[in-house]
This record gives sequence, structure tokens and C-alpha cells, in this order.
Amino acid sequence: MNFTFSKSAHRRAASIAVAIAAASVLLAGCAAPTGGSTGTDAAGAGSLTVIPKSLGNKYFEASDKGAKAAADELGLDFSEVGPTSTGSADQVPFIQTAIQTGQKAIAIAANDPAAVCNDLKAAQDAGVKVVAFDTDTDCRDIFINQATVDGIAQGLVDLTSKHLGTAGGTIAILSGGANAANLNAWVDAMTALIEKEHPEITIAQVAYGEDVDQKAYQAAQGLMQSIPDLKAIIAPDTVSVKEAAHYLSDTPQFQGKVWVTGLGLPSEMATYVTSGIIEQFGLWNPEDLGYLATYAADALTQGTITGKEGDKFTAGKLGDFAVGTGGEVVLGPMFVFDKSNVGDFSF
Amino acid sequence: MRADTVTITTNAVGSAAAQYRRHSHPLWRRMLLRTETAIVLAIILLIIFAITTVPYFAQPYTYLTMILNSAPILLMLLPVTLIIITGDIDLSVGSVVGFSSAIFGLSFHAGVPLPLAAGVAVVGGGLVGLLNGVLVTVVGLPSLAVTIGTLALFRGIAVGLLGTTAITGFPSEVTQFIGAPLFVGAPVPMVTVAIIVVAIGFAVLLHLTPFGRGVFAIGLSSETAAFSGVRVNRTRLILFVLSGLVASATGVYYTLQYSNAIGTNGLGFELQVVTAIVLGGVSIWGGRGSILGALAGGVLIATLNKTLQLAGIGSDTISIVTGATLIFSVVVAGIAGFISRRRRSKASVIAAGVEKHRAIPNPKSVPSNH
Amino acid sequence: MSVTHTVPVSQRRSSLLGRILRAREVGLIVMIFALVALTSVTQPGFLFSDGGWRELLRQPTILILIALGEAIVIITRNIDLSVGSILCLSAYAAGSLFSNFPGIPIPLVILSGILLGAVLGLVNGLLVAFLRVPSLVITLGTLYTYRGIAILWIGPHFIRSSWLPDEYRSFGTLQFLGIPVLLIVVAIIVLLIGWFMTSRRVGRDLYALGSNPEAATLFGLGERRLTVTAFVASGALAGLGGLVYLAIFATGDAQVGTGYELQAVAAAVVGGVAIVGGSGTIWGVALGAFFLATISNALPVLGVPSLWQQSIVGVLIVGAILLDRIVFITRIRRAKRKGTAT
Amino acid sequence: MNDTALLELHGVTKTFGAVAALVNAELVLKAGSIHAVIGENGAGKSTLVKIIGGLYRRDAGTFLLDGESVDFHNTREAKAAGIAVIYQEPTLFPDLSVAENLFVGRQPYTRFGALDRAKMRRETRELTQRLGVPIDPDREARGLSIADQQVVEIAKSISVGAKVIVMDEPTAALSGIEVERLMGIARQLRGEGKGLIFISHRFDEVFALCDVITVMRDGSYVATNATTGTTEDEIIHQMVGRSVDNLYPKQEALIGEPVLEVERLTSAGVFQDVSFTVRSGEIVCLAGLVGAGRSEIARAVFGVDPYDSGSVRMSGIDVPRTSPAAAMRLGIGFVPEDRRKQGLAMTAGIQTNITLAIRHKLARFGFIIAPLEEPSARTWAARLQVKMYALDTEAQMLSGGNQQKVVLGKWLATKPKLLIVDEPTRGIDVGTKAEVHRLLSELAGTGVALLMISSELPEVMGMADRVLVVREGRITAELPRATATPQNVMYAATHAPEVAA
Repeated sequence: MNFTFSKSAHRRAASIAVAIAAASVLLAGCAAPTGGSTGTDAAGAGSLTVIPKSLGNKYFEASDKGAKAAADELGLDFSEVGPTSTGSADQVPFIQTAIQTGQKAIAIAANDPAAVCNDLKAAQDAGVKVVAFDTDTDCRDIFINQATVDGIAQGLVDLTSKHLGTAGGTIAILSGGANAANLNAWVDAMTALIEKEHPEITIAQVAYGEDVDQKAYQAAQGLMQSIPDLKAIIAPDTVSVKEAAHYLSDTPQFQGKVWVTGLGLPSEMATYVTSGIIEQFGLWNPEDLGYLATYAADALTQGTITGKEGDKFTAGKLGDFAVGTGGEVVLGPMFVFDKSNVGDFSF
Repeated sequence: MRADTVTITTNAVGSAAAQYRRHSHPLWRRMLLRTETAIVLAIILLIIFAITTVPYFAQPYTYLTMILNSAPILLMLLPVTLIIITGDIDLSVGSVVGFSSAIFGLSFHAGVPLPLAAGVAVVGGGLVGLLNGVLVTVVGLPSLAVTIGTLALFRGIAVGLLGTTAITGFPSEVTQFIGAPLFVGAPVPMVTVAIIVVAIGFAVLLHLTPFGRGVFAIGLSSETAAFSGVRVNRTRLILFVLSGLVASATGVYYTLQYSNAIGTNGLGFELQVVTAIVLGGVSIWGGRGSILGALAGGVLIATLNKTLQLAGIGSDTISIVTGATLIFSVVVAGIAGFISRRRRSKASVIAAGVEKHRAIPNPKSVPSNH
Repeated sequence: MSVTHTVPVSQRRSSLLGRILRAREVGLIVMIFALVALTSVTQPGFLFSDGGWRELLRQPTILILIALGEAIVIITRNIDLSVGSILCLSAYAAGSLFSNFPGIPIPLVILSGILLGAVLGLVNGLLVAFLRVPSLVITLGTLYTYRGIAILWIGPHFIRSSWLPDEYRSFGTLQFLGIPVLLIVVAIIVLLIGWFMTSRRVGRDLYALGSNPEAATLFGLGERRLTVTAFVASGALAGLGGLVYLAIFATGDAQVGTGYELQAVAAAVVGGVAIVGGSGTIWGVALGAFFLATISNALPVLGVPSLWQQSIVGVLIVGAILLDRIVFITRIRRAKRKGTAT
Repeated sequence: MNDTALLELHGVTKTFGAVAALVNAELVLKAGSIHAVIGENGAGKSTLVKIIGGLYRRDAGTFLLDGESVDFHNTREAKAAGIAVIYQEPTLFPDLSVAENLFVGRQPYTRFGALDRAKMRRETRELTQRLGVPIDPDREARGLSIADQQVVEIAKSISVGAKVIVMDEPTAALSGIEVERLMGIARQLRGEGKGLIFISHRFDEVFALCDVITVMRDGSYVATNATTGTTEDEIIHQMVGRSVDNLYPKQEALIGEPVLEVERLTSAGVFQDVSFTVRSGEIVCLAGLVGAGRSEIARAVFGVDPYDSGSVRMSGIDVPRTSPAAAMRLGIGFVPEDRRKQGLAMTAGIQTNITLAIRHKLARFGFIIAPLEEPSARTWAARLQVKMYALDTEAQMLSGGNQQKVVLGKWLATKPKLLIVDEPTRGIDVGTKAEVHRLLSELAGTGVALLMISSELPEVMGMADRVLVVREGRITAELPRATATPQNVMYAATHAPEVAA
């Protein structure tokens, strides 16, 4: 049978045809019902989609937890969706989905404020209220700022300058992703502040840990080794400060020589604070950030506020907030953690 | 005259020729039982399933955004399909998107007019494609290793060039035009035209030109191709340049679509491109596949993503489903292949012996003086 | 290669010294020393400080482990793109074992991590070996699938250093005669695998399989068994890599190991493993991985912006395969010339 | 020499699905003898070899080894039982050393559990020396000539202590001297009491070497003859079921103007100073040993390989270097040596294969569609009487002879003025061989110039108008048909040029 092969090749194609078709439908089917329900009643009284920078990020998992708590209090239909990676357009499909499923509001921490702008505009055109949190974008109704840029810069620089005293010295900044808009804003503000008010302090270098443990660790190592008279490192993102502390704890020769502070999660930093490697670091409560964003979203959809300066609303247990210039709501000043309180927080 | 009179008389040839069948199988079987058909069928079934069970799916906006989101992949997979059919691979396309995005953004930032900046970026992409091609063809390095290297290299250059800056502020009339529907209420965006035009271009090139025959021949057997007058290395070089050009044009498009030139644009696209192509029935060993199949593979993934997203599924599950679909499609092919291989190994052994009884036509087999 | 049939039968054994000088390993050692020397001259602390010395020797261990596995797979003419995802799953599995079963014996956890990696590798291996689907496609699929499982499973959680027993964490910094214990362990593994690949039948069979798969089938070498073996080894080593990651970083989330697959392939290629299989040494791979890791270790110390690091890695990969090619061509040329002389 | 049967097959049958590949095979191999198995392609020889080698299991019949019934499940078991199969194209591992290739899968260990490389090296050196072809045990197998690779394979089978050695067309790719050497080795093994099964298409070798000849046809056993008691004609009759009188049906052709002119063609280390002319209607044969540089010259003429100096002209026009496409435009066609790798795309359809070389000619306005290809493919397949089912049948489904016809059709479709044919009948059964010869002869009759390379002297003698003998990259003799005797050709192929006629 000299065409046996071709025959079975066709039979093979046939089975592939059926199988792929069946598989894709099945796979979609298996996955679909769990979330399908959110869609059906999403058009109800209130519905909110929270889009973090990426899934699996500790900081945003904490903020989502706060958002969920607030949504439960308010009786909002709540969903948290997001990408697994932080590419600039990776959040776009989730905005589109929120528009289509008739969500009343979106709360988003944009990886790339420019890239999501068109779709956020489309959302606003479709009547969806847009709340930016953690990172601002141009296309939103309101921005929930964890702390003002100046507030964070001031807080971190104050901690550092207090430690260094009048003698001052050389410091370095270890940031996260090189393209993270909010981090870059803080770094710029800190640089400006030090130039203006602390001539005794020089910034030797700004390095980037790229939100990856290993890279941040190596970057911290690079800073401490390559800058001989390094006195302090300011690490304004949670991965960098943790890994800087980690490198310090692994390397006794720098302990007491280099002082590390930054914005960190108490759960991650507790070990280093209790062991005395880190004295102080700052942050706000990310759960509160999500909580506030949810209340703001609800206020927007209820029509209580429109995002104008001077609008006022109440955010449950956090109390009253007012919308400031440029439609910003500030969560509060940076909170400073040290040995005395670091154990009290779960995030 | 010459070769025309070779062997038996023309009459006999004519009747013998008429006896050959054009195809081993009837038309319906050839049309229905092929991977492309399977994928298209899967897309249709999936859309029907989604329309009936996933709320909000049946809206023009779904299709509009689906195409918008997958446009870069659908564009980039076209030349890469040809490359894979020749048996090579280009893993650097995602990085070329970032590279072209960086050049485009920097040129624009430096005050170069937008069209010119786009031109510079596309030419730059052609040049890095040429670099890939030269390393693969002139130097003779394996394309997998070369493009894994240039994947890192081009991305590194893009990230290094732009540093921490993200160049935004592209004219909004341009960026909005790019995402706008073809006409008011149409379920397809502007870029669809570009995809269709480029896809038709590549489909014609691959399936309807001598060049395309050469592409297939290289994948089937590059030695045979060389002995048949196919300019093997030139063809491969051209394909790598085309891949660079299309990827960089995609980079320009992507930059404008999201109004943002940063070094990480297009990160990880290479794997999505290869996934779509392989899902579309293009053999990773080369020699088999079609533009239609590869495009359908891309559309199937886009549809699957859209369905799951609308159903509120997170990208973690989507990632699993994408991987599982890919594995599933090759596993089914593999199992079928496993079975057919067992038949084939038997069949090929006996083919020669048995064809004597089966082959049509069967003119006098051996010249004989009896 | 249209030139091969002109290579003459008799080819003198090249002198021992000549072979040593041509070996990839020597080139890599020279480059590593040059890099370390250059960096230490600018920043003495890179080498001449406790921390610097330790990191120099300790950081490469993770990459060495996964590159070894990748190399074994590439030697059989396959590729494994799922190592990064396997590393992540193993690290998290070990972390959650520690957290869910306080007091669990450390060896048991280590065994579980390796076993998990081996099982994931087994899945790859079985799919590749029995369905004869290209490994590039299969492991591309499992790259997604394993990563998706990791994100789904780990979700909002992350490994907290407090989960880990102190003894386990101290592995990361423990030193013996000034050398990190981790490096010693990895060096022993390198020696064992290297010995296995050069001096045991299965090792040589793996090379044979990659060198000529058709002949291996005809010969009855058991290509399926060998393919599965290679993938299981790769998975197990990636699993072990996850455990080392855990010991060094004492933390981890669902994104751990992203992009490691390309680094592992790069290390193998830089270490002299031909991407078409059949050749390359384990020592070369270990040195290649050490070299790449040292680059990413040294560049921040040298003050090279981290943004440019990736391009350097790219240049190195392309340079390495280019070098191999040049060496190959000169060898063929030389053989050809000798052939006409006789 | 004793008379016990080493290996006995009786009534062995193998079917695949509804089709019988082997019916009632009979074979009795005695120790210290060489047993030839011959038959046309598809006669069932390969199936028989694969059953003996453990690649297939028989469906019925008895298989005795040393008088005991055996049933192999895989090649490993067969090997362990003392059966070694040496395939036509040796299957070595190019990256491993010669010594390692010899010991793959059964390497000796030292006391410390490491490979005993010294022992492997020593034994390899001894074995290859014993076979009269010393090979450096430490060199990579990559780059060994096919003859040397076979020596390694034979050494391998000796070192595993094989009692039965099966050689599947071992001489197909060998030159005269190498064939002699191989036959010497085979006789030596016979002298040591081993049983050899020798499969070949070449009668001269079979008659010179073998003690017994078993003939097969269409999957069935036909007859077993003692070599001394039979003749070539009888064997051919048994093989084809009829006699083939005219194996080389050379027709007289009108020899016209020069078509191909090659002048002082040189490629360093490969061939030097090669000049010759081929006229229309003329069959010029490049004879010589394998490795003498014949194929390389032809490949350089066609532009597949580069050359350093010299010129190639077609009908007075210079043929550019390294461009087969340009050579094709000037009317050169090339039927390559290795049809599976160079002549055909094995997994593509027959139509695709036939039209591959004329794809530019078929295109209309730069586009090419199937309806344009089909008539062409159909015509050429029919002219060459390719036996196939449909135009999209994969080339790999055809027998070797039919595959070669497809390759010929592919090149005839280009309407060449010069057709280069490199080993046109290698591995083709006797019937199809005659067909190919007649075809080439007719082609010359229509005025096509033919440059033929062949390692089979009878073919050279039978077909050529003029014989050019190549030795070590130089043309050492030019013999017109009248004076080209096998002796003259062999002499020129093996002796320094000044001695030649």
C-alpha cells in the first residue's frame, strides 16, 4: 500500500482537527465558569475591577486585600485581575475587559502610564470611573497617592540625614525598575532635595534592582563594593531595600559602615530590624491604599465626588479625605517602622 | 525536438499520463483534514461557545480589541513563518521590536519628523535582521544559537539606549488613529488593513512564487534545494532581513499604539510568535506549513485570551491554557504520528515490493526482447 | 558540510600542549581571571574582602546547576526552556514545606525539591521521547504551563525568610576554609556529572545520541530512555538550583527564575556545547556559567550601568559560537591541507 | 571448516497489515562461508536483514541460531547473540572517537568504575591493524571515508565476537581498491570461521567472493545456488523472472559541436588543472576511484562547490562560479550522487519534486500556481514511466529506481543541453538500471551532451563514447570508446599519469 502513510497522515490531521477544537473549547470551558458569574451580575449596583501592576507581587497583593475588604464593606462586586508580567501593554486587555463587562469603576496601578492611557480614556468615555493608585496616569478621574512625591522624598532624606548628621557623606540610591514612573519621580525629588538642602550629602550613583531579588542583591553588592566611603543607601522600593538589607546581613564587614533605609514591607524587613541591621525604614499601609482606592471609586460612582479639588468623602475606618490639587487624594504621611513597631504589621 | 522524444511514443505517454491521479485523496478530504482547517474550526467553535456562554463577548468591541491586542504578534509571525518553514528560527523578533521602538523614540525625541523617524527605525530593524542573516548564512552558525544571542543583544541595546527614559508624547491624532475602528461601528481597527495586506503579501510570496517554492524546498532538504538551483543562503538571508523589517515596523506601530517608546517593548513576543506559528501547524523541522495556518494559530490564541479575560480569568490561568493548548496540539499530532510512524515504517519497507501490484499506471515495466 | 569527505584518513594526534591551549576551558579560565583581575584593580573589594570573595564564588552556583542540566539536554540534541519555571516551583515547594511542617528534616526537603524538579523534567522527557515532538515546542509549552501553575499556586504568597530554619539559611553563607560551602557542593556535583559524562556508559551514550540520533536508534542505544534521562537530569538540577536559590536569597515569589532558560542556554553555548548536540564538556559549561554569572556580578561593581549588561551577554553568546565556528573551519582547513600533502 | 549451520531460516514470513513483505524465506548460513543474497529492490532482502538483525520480528517460520530457536525483540538481543549488521551507509557517531565508536554501549570499565580508555585504544589499534587498515583510535569519526567507516563497523562486529556478519550493500559507495580491500577482509573473516551474509547488486563481486547465492524476488525466496554451479545469466533470470539481455543499450548518436568546455579548473586540495570538452550527443564518462575528485569536478562545473581558478563555458558562454541557478539557465542539469539527500525532497509530493528545478519557467508574471505545474509533472512522470499512485504521492514512498526516475524527470523537464549524471544507477535494481541506461542513451541521441560519473566499470564501458580517468584530482587518461577496456581504465585510475597510455 504505497499510500498508507498519506492516508494515516490525513487521519492524523483529522484527529488533530477534532482534538484541537475540542481542547480549546474544553480548556476555555473549564476555566470560564469560575469567573463567568462576575460578568453576569457585574452590571449591578456597584462593581469594581482592581488591576495591580502584576499578579504575585507582595505589595499589590496587600493592597488588593485592603481593596477587597472595602468592597465587602460597601457591598461592591469586586474582581482582581492583572497580568503576570510587567510589560507596558500587559494591563490593556484587563482594562478592555472591565469596559466590556460593564464595570462601574477601575482601580489601576499602571506599569506604564502612557501605554494604558488610550484604553483608560476609552473606559472613561464608556462611563467607567478610573481610579489610579500607587502610580499616577494622565487618564483618570482621581489618583490615590500613598504619600506625595515630596512627602516620600522628604521622609527618606530626613531619615538619612538624621543618621549621617552634619558630617554628611556619600550615599547611593538603589531603585527598582528603571522605567517605573513613581520610583523615578521619587528618585528625582530626593536628588533635588539633597542638592537644595543637604550640601553635605553627595549621591554617588543611582542603581536599579529591576524588581528581581537576585539583581537587587547584586546591585547592592556593587554599590557597597565600588563606593569606598559609602555611608548610606536609600532604596525606595520594597525589593531593593530588602535585598540591600539582606546583603548587609550576609556581609558583616559593611555592617555599621553602610546604613540602609528605604520603603519596605514590615513582614519582609522584620528579621533585619530585630537583628539590628536596619534601624528604620518607611512605608504606608498598602492595605489602606487599596481600601482608600475602593472607597474613592465608590464615591465616584455614587456621584458623591467628581474628582474636583475640594471634593470630600468618607473612607470607612480611615475617616474623611479631601481631593487635593490635580485630583490627588493623599493617604497620609509616610509611616516609619523601627524595632518597636515592626512586629505589629502583617503585610 | 531534443528531450521530447525520450522513451516511448507520445501517444503512450499521453495515455499513461492521463492515468495518474492528481491527488491521492478526494477534495473534501484534503480540504477538511488539515491542520489549518482544524484551527479555523477550533476558532469558530470557540467563538460560538464564547458568544453563547460568556457574557459581553458578542460585541464589536470584543473583536476590535482582540485584533488590536494581537496585531503585533499577527504581523511578526508572518516572516517568521517563512523562516521556520526553511528550518531556521528567529527568536530575536521581540527584541527587534524593542530596538526599533528605542530608535524610533529617540529619533522622534531628537526632533526628527515622525514618518522619517519611523523610516529610520524600520531601516535599523532591517540592518539587525541582516546581522542575524549574515551570521546564519555567511558565517554558517545555527540560527537558534545566533538568535538567542541577538535576543539578548538587541534587547540590551534597546534598554541601554533609552535608559530610564520613556519617550511619550507622540502626536495624539496619530496614536488615536491607529487604534480607531476602520469606520464608525466597525468591529475591526485600522491595523487590520495592514495585517491583511502584509499577510496577503507573504502568502503570495510563500505559496505562489518560485521564491516560495524555494523556501519550502530549503526546509524539505536544503541540499536538494541547492542542487535544484535555489539560492539557499540568499533566500535565508532575505528572510532574516524581512523578519527584521517587519518586526521593526511592528515596533513603530506598537510604540504609536501605546504612545510609549521604552526598551522593554515587545518583551517575550518571540515566544508568543513561535507558539502561534507552531499551533498553526507549521512544522518546526521545516518544509511544511502555511501563512493561513500560522495566522489562524495567532487568532486562536487571541480568541482564547479574550474569552478567558472576559470570563474573568486571570493571566495565570491564561498562561497555563496557552501552554496546554500548545502541548495538546503537538501531543495529538505526536500520538497520531506515533501510530502512523508504526504504519509507515512497515509501509516503506514494503512500498517498493507492493507497488508493483498497486501502482497505476503500470506500463511495461522492463524492456525485454521477448 | 560539503567539505567533510575530503578530510584524510590519517590525522596526527595533535600535541597535548596544543590541545590544552585550544581547549575552551582554558580560554574561559583566562577570561574569568582577566575579568576578576580587572574588576579587583578598579575595586579591590571585589576580590579582597570577605563579602566580595564570598559573592564571587557563591553567586554563580545557581546558574552552574541549571546550565549543567541544560547542557546535558543540549548534548542529546534537544533543548529545555522550562528550567526557570521548574526552579521557581521547586524553590517555593521547599519553602512551603518548611513553613507548613516546622521541624521537617532538611534533607527531606532537599530531596523533595530535587524530586519535584525531576518529575517536571520527566514530563518534558516523556513528551519529547515518546511523541517525537521537537523539544523546543514541548518545553516552550511547559515553560508557560509550569509558570502558570507557579503563579496560580503561589499567588499572593511569597517565601518569608522566617519560614526557613536557621540551619538552612546558614547554608547560604557557610564557608569552609574561606570557600562557600555552596560552591564546594556545586563543585562536587560538577565533578560527579563531569566524571559521569566522560567515564560512564550512559554519559557517552548521551553524547552518541546527540551526535547521530538515527545511528543511536539503529544501534539500539535506547534513545527514549536516554532522552528521558537527560530531561530528568535537567529537571532535577533545576530543582536543586531552586533550593540553592532559597538558601542564598531566603525569599521568592512566583516570578523567580524568569528568563533563566536563556541564561542557561547561553552558559552552555559559551561553555562550548554545540547547539546541534554531540559535543561539549561539563567543565566547559560550569566555567561558562561561572563566567556569565561573574559578569553580572562584576558589572555593577565596575559601575557599568546595569542597563547595558544584557547586550554584553548577547555579544558573548554570539562571540562564543563565532569562535567555535572559526576553530572548526581552521581545523577542517588544516586537515584538508595535510590531506593534499600526503 | 566444519559444516554446521550457523544460522537457519525456514519458512520465515513477515506481513504488514494485509501485505506480505517476506514469504517463506529460506536461508542456511554455514560457518566459514560467505552467502550472497541478491534480488531487485523490494525483493525482501532488507526485511530479511532486519529480521536477522532484530529490528523486526517474524510472523511465522523458524529462526535457528547454532541450531537453537531464537526470537529477537530488538537489535540489542541480536547483537548479544552474535549477529552484527553492517549497513550500506555506516552509522557511526561523528563526535565520538574511533575507539569509542567501536565500544559504544559496551565500554570496558577500569577497577575504579571509569572507562578503560587505554584498553579501548589498544584493542582498536589491534583490530584495525588486523584488518589491514590502521586507523588512529583517538581521532573523531567525523571525516572518515565511507570505506574507513566500514572498516570500523567490521572491527566493531569482530570485537563483539559476532559469528554472523551481515553486510547490506557494503560496496555500493566504494571504489575498486576499497572493494578489493573489503573482499580481502571478508575472506579473512571466512577463514576465521565466521558466517557472512553479503548483499550486493554487483554480480562480479558476488561471483568473486561468495560461496552460495540465494536469490529473492517479490518478497519470496526463489532459489539458492552454489556459486560454482551457476552462471550470471541464470541468476539474472531467477531475479527478474525473465532474462535481461541488453543492460547497456548504447545507441549510436551523432556527435556535434562542443557544448561544455572546461579549462584548467583547479580547486586547491581537491582537483587540479582539469580540462575537457563534452560535445552534443556525446556521453563522456568520468571514471576513477571514489575520492579521486570526479564528483567534486562535476559539482564545481555545476556551481554547487567553489573552485579557485580555471573556466567553465557552456556553448561559448562563461558559466559563473558557485551559482547552480546560472548554470541551469545556461542549460546544465545535474542528477546528483545521493538522490535521497540531494536529488529529492523525500517528504514532498512527486509533482513538487519534478517541478522544483523549473519553477521559474513555470511562473506566469512571477506567480506560480498548481494548475501550471500539473501538466508538466504529469508528462514527465509518464515519459519516464514512474510507477506511482498519484501526483501528490510522497517521493519516499517510491522504490529507489522510481525515485531515480523522478530525479531524471525533474532534470529532463529543464530541457538541458548538458546533463551531468553522478552515479545514475547506484542502488537500483537490474531492471530499472537497464531502463535508465536506455533513457540516457536515447537522450544523447537527441543531441544532449552527457557527462556521466560511474564507479561501475561495465557501466562505463557500456555507455561512454569517451572515458576520462581521474586520479588524485587530475585527469590521467582520455580513452575513446574503442580503447577503453577495463584494464586500461583501472590502470590509469591507479597509476601515476606518465605511465598511462
